[in-house]
Formats: sequence, structure tokens, C-alpha cells
Amino acid sequence: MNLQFASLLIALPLISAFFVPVIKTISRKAVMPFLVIITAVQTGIAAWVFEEVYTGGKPIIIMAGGFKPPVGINLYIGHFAALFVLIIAVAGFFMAVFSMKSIGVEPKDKYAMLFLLLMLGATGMISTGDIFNLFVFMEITAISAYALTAYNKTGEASEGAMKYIVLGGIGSSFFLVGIALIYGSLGTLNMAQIAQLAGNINPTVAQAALALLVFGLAVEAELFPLNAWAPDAYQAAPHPVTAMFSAFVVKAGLYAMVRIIYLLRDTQAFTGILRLVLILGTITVVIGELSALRQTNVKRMFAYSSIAQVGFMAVGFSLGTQAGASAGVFHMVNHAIVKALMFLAVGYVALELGGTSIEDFKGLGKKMPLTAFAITVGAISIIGIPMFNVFWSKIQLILAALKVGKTGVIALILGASLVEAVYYIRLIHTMWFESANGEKVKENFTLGVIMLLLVALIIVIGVFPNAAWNIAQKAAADLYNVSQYIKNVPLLPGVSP
Amino acid sequence: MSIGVYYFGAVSLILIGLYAVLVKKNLLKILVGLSIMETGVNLLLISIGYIAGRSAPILSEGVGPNNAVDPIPQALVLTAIVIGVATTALALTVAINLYETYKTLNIEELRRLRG
Amino acid sequence: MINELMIIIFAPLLAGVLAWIFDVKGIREGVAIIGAAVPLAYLIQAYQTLASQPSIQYSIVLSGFKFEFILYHLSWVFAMIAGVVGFAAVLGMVSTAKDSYEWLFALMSLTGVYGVFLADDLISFFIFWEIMTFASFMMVLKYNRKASLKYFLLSVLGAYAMLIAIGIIYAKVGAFDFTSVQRVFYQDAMRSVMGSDTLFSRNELLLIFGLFLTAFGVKAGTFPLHVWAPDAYSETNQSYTAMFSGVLSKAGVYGMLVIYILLGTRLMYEFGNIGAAPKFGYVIAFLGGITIIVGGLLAALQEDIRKLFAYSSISQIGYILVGIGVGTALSIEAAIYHAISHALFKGLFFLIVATIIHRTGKTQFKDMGGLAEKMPVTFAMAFVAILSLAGIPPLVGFASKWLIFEAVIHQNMPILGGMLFFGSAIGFVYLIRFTYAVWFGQRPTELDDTKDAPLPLAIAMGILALLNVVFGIAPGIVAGELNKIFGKEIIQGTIWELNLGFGRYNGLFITIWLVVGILIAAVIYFLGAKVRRVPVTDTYQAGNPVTMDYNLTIRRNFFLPLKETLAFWLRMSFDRLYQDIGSWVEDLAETLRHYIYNGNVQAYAWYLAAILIILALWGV
Amino acid sequence: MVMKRALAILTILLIGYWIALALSHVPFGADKMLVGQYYLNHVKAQTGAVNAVTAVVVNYRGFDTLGEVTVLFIASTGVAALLWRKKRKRTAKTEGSVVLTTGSRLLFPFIVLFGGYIFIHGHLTPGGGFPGGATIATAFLMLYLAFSVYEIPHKGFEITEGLAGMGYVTVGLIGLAIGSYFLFDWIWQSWGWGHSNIGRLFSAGFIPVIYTIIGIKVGTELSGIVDSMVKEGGE
Repeated sequence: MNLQFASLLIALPLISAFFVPVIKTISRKAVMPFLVIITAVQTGIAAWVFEEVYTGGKPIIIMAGGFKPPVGINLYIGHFAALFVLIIAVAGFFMAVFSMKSIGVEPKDKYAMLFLLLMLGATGMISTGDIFNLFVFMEITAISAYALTAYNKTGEASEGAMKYIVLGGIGSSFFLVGIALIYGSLGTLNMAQIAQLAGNINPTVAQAALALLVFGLAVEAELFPLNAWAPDAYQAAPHPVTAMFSAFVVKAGLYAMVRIIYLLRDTQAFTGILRLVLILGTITVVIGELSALRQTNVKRMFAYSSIAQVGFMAVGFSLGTQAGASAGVFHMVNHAIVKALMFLAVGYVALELGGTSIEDFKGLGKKMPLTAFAITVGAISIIGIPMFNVFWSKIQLILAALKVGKTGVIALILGASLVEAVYYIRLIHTMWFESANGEKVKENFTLGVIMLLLVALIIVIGVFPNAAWNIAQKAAADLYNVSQYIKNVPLLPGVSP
Repeated sequence: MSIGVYYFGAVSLILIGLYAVLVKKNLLKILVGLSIMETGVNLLLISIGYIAGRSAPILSEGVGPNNAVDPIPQALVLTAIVIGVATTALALTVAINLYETYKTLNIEELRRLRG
Repeated sequence: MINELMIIIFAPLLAGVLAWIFDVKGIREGVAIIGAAVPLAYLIQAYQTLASQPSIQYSIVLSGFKFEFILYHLSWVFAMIAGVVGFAAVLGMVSTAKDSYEWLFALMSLTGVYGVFLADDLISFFIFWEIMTFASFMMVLKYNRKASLKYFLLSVLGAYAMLIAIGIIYAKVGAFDFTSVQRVFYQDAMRSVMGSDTLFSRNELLLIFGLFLTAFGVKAGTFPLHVWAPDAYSETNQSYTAMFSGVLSKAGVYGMLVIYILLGTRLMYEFGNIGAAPKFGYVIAFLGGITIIVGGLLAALQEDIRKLFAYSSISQIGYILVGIGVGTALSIEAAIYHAISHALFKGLFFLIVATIIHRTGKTQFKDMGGLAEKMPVTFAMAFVAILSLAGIPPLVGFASKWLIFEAVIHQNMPILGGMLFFGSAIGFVYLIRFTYAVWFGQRPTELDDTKDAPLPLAIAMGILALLNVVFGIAPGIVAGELNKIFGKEIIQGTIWELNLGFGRYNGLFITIWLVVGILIAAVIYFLGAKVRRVPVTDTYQAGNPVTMDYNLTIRRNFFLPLKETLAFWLRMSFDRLYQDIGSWVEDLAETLRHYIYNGNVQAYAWYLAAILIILALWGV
Repeated sequence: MVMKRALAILTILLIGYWIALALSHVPFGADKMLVGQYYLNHVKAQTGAVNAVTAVVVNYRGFDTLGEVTVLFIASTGVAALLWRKKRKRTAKTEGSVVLTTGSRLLFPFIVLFGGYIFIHGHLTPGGGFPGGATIATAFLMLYLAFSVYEIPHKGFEITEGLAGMGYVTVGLIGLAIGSYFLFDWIWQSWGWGHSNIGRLFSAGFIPVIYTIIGIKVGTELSGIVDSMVKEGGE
């Protein structure tokens, strides 16, 4: 089969989003099922791409318009992108199913469109091989995220979205300045070629460009203190959207940041920026965990926890070794699974019991045992108990840090896990052992199945981490090994200085 | 260090925009600041593509491949402008919603979500 | 063919899961008992195998890691502790467990303990350690959030300490299995003797030692990491506490032995000896000594029967640590012996407490009294346990304590000896209270229709009491097994006699004399003058009127004077220190959160500007 | 407040100095082209467009443009979603003056025509789908300003918008089917239409097709945004 068909990953959500207005005029009720069907098909395509890439061992290069890079824009679906496109599709599918139940605010057809375009944006960000195209996809992601954050049309939603817009706007402007500097020095926008020529950039320009690019992406990647929008947006957004934010939107931003840093490793600024990311990542973990500590709104607590985990990933990537990158990718995967589960569960609780404050979680074990079980498993996993998936990524992170002699990272993980233990155990205790009045809720079958699936995934990876770890290692190699990346992109021979 | 007047203007616009975002209390003014920043960035992009003495990259009537300016930044700016418009439109919409709910656009008062 | 080691380890967990799924009263109890009995049976069977071969090994490759398990004499002894006490505790839980939740986690923790004892590589050691911790934590969580949180936090601290140590070792050794690690450290020791470069520097060695000490110290309940133990032991199903205190704390002790096995040689050469005892062991020994005193004193001051034994348990673990710390073959054997006897008598004690709470619903001394009449069987068990803990021959507690004394004194360590002696004395102090306040004296009227122990609990207590007596009268049985660990006759003698060369103790001899003495006493009792019942009155009053705020009876504030004397020292509580640190961090977090995420988007924009400035300054 | 301003000025000066320092190594007006030169050299042969910018936008960097269309689509959808109320109507108090209304009626078709001209000639002259669409939207904006009750036909516009978007993707997918690359210029490269026509209207492969689609789409989208913002909600 022609591998260029992988471009359907971009085309399908797009054409489907454009089709929604037509569907709406036929039947308003058909919109949400349509969304589910499309995400399911997207999952199928993503699974095919994943299979192709991992069995073939070679990345799929999609060349738009048939022009070879750097003349045309290419999508680079390597091991990392294949993995994350699949995660995006699966998470999107689950959240689409969840949306059928949880989205009550009209106009749902617009919601469906924005939902699809958010997926599209993240998919594009992960797979693109052109730095300006990255900016475009980043804006697609960001703007649909703005709209979705404000979707509930409450004051809080608008406020959260506004913060996101202002900070995101500043970030993207400076990101574009960075692109301008890179383009001005090299005359190309193709990432592989930029990596190839990175050594030629004037050091001053390289420093500023790299710094600005990282700055712009760090806003999306939620590194402290550029993440101030995140808790608000997470809290205010509709529940499925929050889950998607945590599961893949932030990861797409982080990925792009790491990719660009690694691409420009030939520049002198490389080690400096790695150190900076390490510091920012560390502070992100500390502040995130501490902020979650006494949170009374569970959704917000999870948001802070999510931010802290992103900090771990950033720390992993900033170790500057392949082991560190592997640990970071592995943590990304595990965290995506866990947080999708937890935000789904929290959203479901909010739907049934009317809120996400800790009061609503009293006696949840009696009222909604399955949901409470799901949250418990997720929480235990995040704390880092063996036999659950996050444990392995934390271990790998520790080993990677040890290899480069950064023992401080270990202390960081230890401290963070202690704090996580405190607030998650408080929550677990509240759910299971505090009594509250209220009827037992009849839990939705489909959502129950989804939650159990994710729980099963957490435990399966926890018990047999090998397969997942291998995949993560391959994905990380794709990210880390820049010379291989350059080789994989079929650059047009004539176009070079 | 010497930068051309176009660069200077572009960077100044970016900084003026940033200044507005950092200092102004009115949300609309902050959004205006963001727009100014975007404009500055677009100007910067376009000036980077300029090559002294050459004309627009429309290859007819005596303009050949060797006396046209770089077409890429112009294409990029086209995209960037549209993205800027989209952001602004959405931001204004959110501002409308905010005003309808809280009857204020003072960012000091729009602080329900915190901590 | 499934390996027998796997059956030993996973049978309890399987039973627990089954009990949890088939949540039917009757079935789940049966399944659980089978789950606890199967490993015990296999262990007993393995005794035969171990007589002919040095060890039983098994390894399995899972998810890229090779998990190795081994059963040899040392692990067999510890596994037997787990088997016997675990089995007794499960029997006890038949009477006291309320739902399938408790079965699941109680049996899961048993699996964890077996795994820890049988593990032969650091990764499986750690994983089972965590399973054990997690399961026991879940047991506490059900009863009390605060206690469980304290337990969990310290456990996580310990777990990560261990993990980091393992990581450091792995980074240099490149393997996890005990054999390789041991070999590397041994070679390192040889290198340092030769004066050549070592793989692990002195500081790294110290770091690893400290981390392991923290990890195992938490589980064993060593001062100053003991603060979780009183709360956790008392705030859970008391039948389970028999296992918790009797077996799980032994995992910490076993960990200390693992330090010796893996790092011992290197540590000894690096830091030197005092006499025959290694210097690094002194750290362990003195921590143990302090633990004895702190645990003992605090036990005496408790008003809650569960807390009393929880502190007592901490104090007794101190003995074991002293034995291990002294580091001679004799002292280590003595320590293991005391680990066995502590498991036996403290398991028994907690089952007794479980019975009392099960039957009366009371936990405070002030609500009890005169139960000996109503619960004769339980009282008989308590009698055995008290004598054993107090170290009165011919019970097992005497034999092991005597060995530790001898081992310490033989190394000329007067301070440690004093600590041990003080611990024994304070043991009497708190046991008096338990003996009198619970079993004798006036009985509150509401306890008049208290019944004796239910059958499962009675059987469980019977097993442990019997072993207390048997191993006391015939200490040579245990000593013989312990000698196998070292492969030489360190404690000589017959089954009835322990002979150290510089001292001997004959259990049978003393028993015979004791029986004779009791017979004589009985004869006197029955032939003597008419026995008169004396009403119990407080002797403290001495004619003065009693004010309620200084009303000291054996059931109420009995040791208040002691408390007042120690007031200065009691103020320095590590528990409170940790709590203060905890709340300080939380307050800081609260302030920080409100200050940083203040909701003002302009402030957030300033953060962005700040980062830009940092980037600019770094660039310019 | 003064402190804050001073601090802000200090901040922007520092940042400005930093960016300017970097820019001073990217000399203004110098020839920095690499890929750009390739475009200029091959644009006519490869795409048939005279306007290199257009060729870059539609052909070489088709993904960007697709994304750009999407962004605008998101904006219009987002604005409509966020301003969605049960009942929304126009609340303008006064009708425009006679001059305004008559003038608008007269000008409307010409503005639309001009917009159409711009996007159809995108491959020849400066302009293209986006300016053309924006011009068309201005025509509708003018109607809103002139008449107090005027509303665009929402449903029709929405569907047109969607269909136009689908059309763009479909053109791309046809490229995938025919030329086995997404967004492949099948009209120019596979079918070879208009090779003799370079510099005239019927050339440049699918650029005019796509620009027409984009023009229609942008026009309807921007009009939709205007409509959403002009109307006020009521319960």
C-alpha cells in the first residue's frame, strides 16, 4: 500500500470537520456519533501507520504536492510520531465517546469540529518536518484549544481561555521571531536541513533563535513559569478536552520543543539551553507538586499533578542522553494513559455528582465504585508503586540521571513522589473511607469499559513493561538521533549552500 | 551593531506590543498589544526576505529569477497574518463573553480562577 | 511445572484475590487459610531438600529483568517465621476480619514478605518489598488515614532510598543479582586492602550504606524512623498486626542482614573494627540500643493497650538490631534467634489484643479489668506471652535475650549491655501494667458477660504459645538451624542446652526445676491456711484523699510520675518534628501557590517577560 | 505604577537589545536565499504560476495553506460557538441614510466581483484567496453597516464554508489518488493542462481552483465572524 496514504491522518480529521455543517443540516443528532466514527477511523489509520513504521523500521516521509524536501513541506512519521499519532487517535476516540455523554452545552456541531481540529493540530505538530509548518499546526492546536477552553461559556471558562490566549499569543509571536532568525541565517525551513546546517549559524543568532523557539514552545509545554495559564484552562475546559490537553496537547508542545533543541545540537547554545530546560523542569515539578498539595478542587489538583509530570519529562529530555530521552518518552506514554483515565473519571464524577470539589468525592467508593477504582489505580500509578506503569518510567528516569551523575534528580523524584503520595492518598481515603449521603449511581457501561481498558493498560505495562519500553526506546532514538533523522529525510541534492 | 530601519521598526513594534501587555489594565488594550506584536513580527519576517534592489517575485514583464526577492517570507507572512486575524477574532469573542458575565474588562478584577 | 518457590510466594496472593472475588463468608476464610497453609507446608517440605543440597534456586525472565529467587538456610528461617506467624495471623483474622478487602491485602502482604525473603536479586527484592509495604499500607488506610499516611510517607522515603542505592549499585556493577553484587564488593574490599583503586569510593560506599540503613530502618522501626509504627500497628485489624509486627518488621531486620551479606566485607575493611565487631555495625547497634530505650519508655506511658504493644514491639526490634550491629557470628545468630522469638511472642500478644478487642470492644486500660476469670484460655496464652517477653525461663524470650546479652558482654560493650539491661527492666514495667490492669482487679460491670476467645483465634494463639514453650524448653532446636546458616557450630550444646563455651543455659533443667517449684507452691497453696479473697483497693492513697486530677491507679495514669520525670525528654518528639516539617511545607506550598498563581494574567505575562530577560541576559 | 512602567521599559529595552543584537547578524537586504532561489528558478516549469508567492503558498507549501484555512475555520467556528445564544438578533437602532443604503446596494456586486477577480487571478497578480475572500467579506460587512435588519443566510453560508473546505481537501486527495502525493498538482503535472498558457488565466494547474475555493471559504467565514459579533444575545 502506498505509504503516502498516511497523509490521511491529516486529511481525514480535516475533511470530516468541514463535513460537520453538512451533517448538521441533515440531522443535529448525528453530529456526535459522526465524531465517534471519525475518531475510530482515525484510530484505525493511526494503527496502520504505527504498524508500518514499527515493522518496517523506517519512517514514513509524506511529501505534500510531491515536492522533495526542503522544497516541499514534508511530514516525518518516524517511530516517535507513529507512536504519538496512535496515542492521539486513541485518546481522541475515547474522549469522543465520553463527549457524547458529557457535552450538554450547545452548539455541539461546533464542538465536534473544534474537537477534530484539536486532534489534527496535535497530529500535525508531532509529525511535521518543517519548522514554519510546526508553527501553523501549533496555532491550529492552540486556537482550537482556546475555543474549546471557553466552550462552556461560563465566566470561568472565558477567563481561563483569556489567560491562555494572552500567554499563548506572546509565546507564538516570539516563536515566529525565532523562525525569522533561523530563516534569515539559513534560507531554509526544513528541519532536517536546519539540523544539517546548524553549525553554520552565527553563534549569537543561534542563541537567540534557539532561546526564542524554546520560549515559544515552552508556553505550550507548560514549563514553569510559562504554565500559569494551564491550571485555569484545565479547570475551566470541558472534561474531555481537559483529558486531551493532558494526554497529548501538552506532550505535542513538549515534543516540538525537544525536537528543536536536539536539531540544533550543533550550535553552541545547545548545552546552555539543556541546562535551562533542566532547571525549568525541576522548578516545574516542585511548584506543580506543591500547588497540588492542598488543592480542594480535584480537577485542578490533577491539573497541577499533570504539570509536575510534564516537568519530569522535561528533566528526562534535558539530561541530554539517549537514556534520558527514552525515560522521557516512556513517561510521556505512561502519563498519557494515566491522565486520560483520571481526567475521564473526574469528568464523569462531575457529570454525575455536579462538581469536582473534594466534597463531591466523599464516599465515591460507595456511590460510583468503578470510577473510584479507576481513579485509585491512576493515583497509585502516578505515585510510582511497582507493578503500575509510571513506576517503570520513574525508575528509568532515575537510572538515566544516575548515568550522567545528576543525583539531584533522584532527590527531586523522591520528594515529588512523597508529595504526590500525600495528596493522592488523601483523595483515595476520601473516596473510599469517608461516608457521605447520596444514592448509588448507575455507572455508564461504555465509560466503564473505557476506564477498565485504561486500567488494564496501566497494569499490563506495569507488569510487562518490556514491550512498551522497547517502543519508547525506539521512539526516543528517533528523537535523539539527529544524524539518522537527517539521513531519513530525502533532501533534494541541488538545494544546498 | 547596525540594524536597518525596517528591523528597527519591526522590533520596536514587537516591544511596544509587549509593553502594552505588561502595563495596560484594560483587557482590550492588552489584546491590541498582542496584535501590535503580531504586526511587528510580520514586518520582521517580510524585511528578512527583502533583497536590496530587487522587485516583487512575480516573474513576468522583465522580472527574472535573479532579480526577484525571496518569495518564501511573503508566503509565510500571508499565513501569519491569517493566524493573527484568527487569534484576534477569538480573543475578542472571549472578551465579549467575559464582559457579558462580569461587566468589566479590568484584568485586576478578572481573577476568579487562581491558586 | 510451576516451581515450588513460586508457589510459596504467590499462593497467598492467589488466595487473597480469590477471597476477594468470591466474597462469600465461609468460602473466603477457607481459601485464605489454605493460601496461608500451602506455603508453610512447602517450606516444611523444603527442609528435607535443604538437608541434601545447599539451596533451591529459581529464576524467571520477565520484561527484560531476570528475577532470581533462592531458598537457603537463612531465608528458610525467615520464611518459616513468616509462614508460622502468618498462618496464625490468618487464623486470627478468620474471627476478626470484616470483609474481603482485608483478606486481599493481608494475604498480599504475606506474598510480599515471602518474596522479600526469597529474593536473590535487588529488583525482585525491591518489588516485593513494595508489594508488602503497599498491602500493609492498604490495611492501615482502611482504619485511619493519618496513621496510614505517616506510614506511607516514611515507607516511600525508605523505598526510594533503597531504589537509589540499588540504582547506584547497578550503575557500577551492571547487575542486580546478589551473587554478582556481593562479588564486586568483595573484590573491592580486596582492592582497598591492596591499596589499589576501588570501584566504589569511600563516599559512595557510605552513601549506599546510609540509604540502605534508612530503607531498612523504616521498616524495622528503628529510632528515629519509628514514628509510623505505633500508629500503624494500632490502627488496623489487630490479628493482622500479629503479622505486621511479627513478620513485616522482620523484613527490615532481614534487610540489615542483606547489608552484611552484600557490603559487609567492604565496609569492614574500609572502616575497621573495634575488637571483633565492625565499626559500621556500631551505628546499627547504637540505633538499636536507643530504640530499645525509647520504645520501652514510651510503651510504659501508653494508656491504650494496642499502643503499648506497638511501642513494645519497637523496643524489641531494638534488641535484634543490637545483635546484628555487634556483628560477630554469635551475636548475629542471637539476633536471628530473637527475631524468631519476637515474632512468636509478639504475634501471640497481638492475637491476644485482637481477642480482647474482639470480645470487649475496648482498647483503653481504664475500661478493663478482671478478665482472667472470664477469658481463661486467653489469659493462659497471655501468661505464656508475658513470661516470654519478660525473658523469664523457660520460655523462648529468655533464651534469645540471654544469647544477645552474652554476645554483647563477650565483646566488652558495657554501654550496649546497659541499654539491653535497661530495656529488660522497662519491659517488666509495662508488662506489670498489662498483667494487672487487664486480667486482675475489679471488673467493670459492662464486661461481666465477656466470652472467651473464638475458636480460630484460640487455635492461632495455641500454636504460637506452644512454640514459645517448646523453643524455650528445647532451645537447641533453633540453635541447630541457626548454626546451619553459618555452617559451623557457633552455639554448641544439645537440644536442651545452649553452650557458648563461656556460659550455658539448659532449658529442660530449668523447666524441671520450675515445675518442681510450682508443684511445691501448689502443695503449699492447697494445704495452707484458708485463702481469703481480698478486695482490691488502691494502695497509692496512703490515707490521703484522692483528687481526680492526680488519680493514679493501675488502670489510669499509672506511670504519671515517670512521665513527669521524663517530661523534658518527651518534649523532643521526632514524631512531632516530622509533623511540624510537614505542616510547614504545606503552609509554604499554600502561600507559594496563592502568590504565584494569583489569577492575574498580567502577572503571568510578567513571568514570560522574566524568562525572556533571563534568556536575553544569558545571550548578551 | 511608575515602578511597573519603569520596569516594563527596562525589560523591553533589554529584550529589544538582545533581539536587535541577533538581527544585526542577519543583514538586512542581503541575499540569503537558499530554497527561495530554487523556487524562483523552477516556479514556472513546476507550477505554471507567474506569481512565485502564490506558487509557494499553494503548491510548495500547501500544508501551510491548508493549515491556514483551518485556522480561519477554527476562528469562525470558535466565534460562532462562543457567541452562540438561544436567540440572537441585531440590535442596531437606526437605519443607514439613503446615501449609504443606495450606495451599498450599488457597490455590493462590484465589490464581490472585485474579490472574485482577486482570487481567480492569484497566480498572476498579487493577491489570492485570502485577500479576495476578505474583500468579499467587506461587501457583506458593508451591508451590515447599512441595513439594521440585514443578516446573511447562515445555513447556506455554513454549508458553503464546509463544502469549500471539503473541496480543498478533496482536491488534495485527488492528488493523492492520481499522483500518489497528497496535494499533488494533478491538473498541471499529471494532466498537463495549460502548459502553453503560462502568464494567462487558464494556467498554473490547480492554483486557481484552490484559490477560488479558498476565496469562497474565507469570504463566508469572515462574513460569519462579522455576523456573530454584530448580533447580541438575549435569553
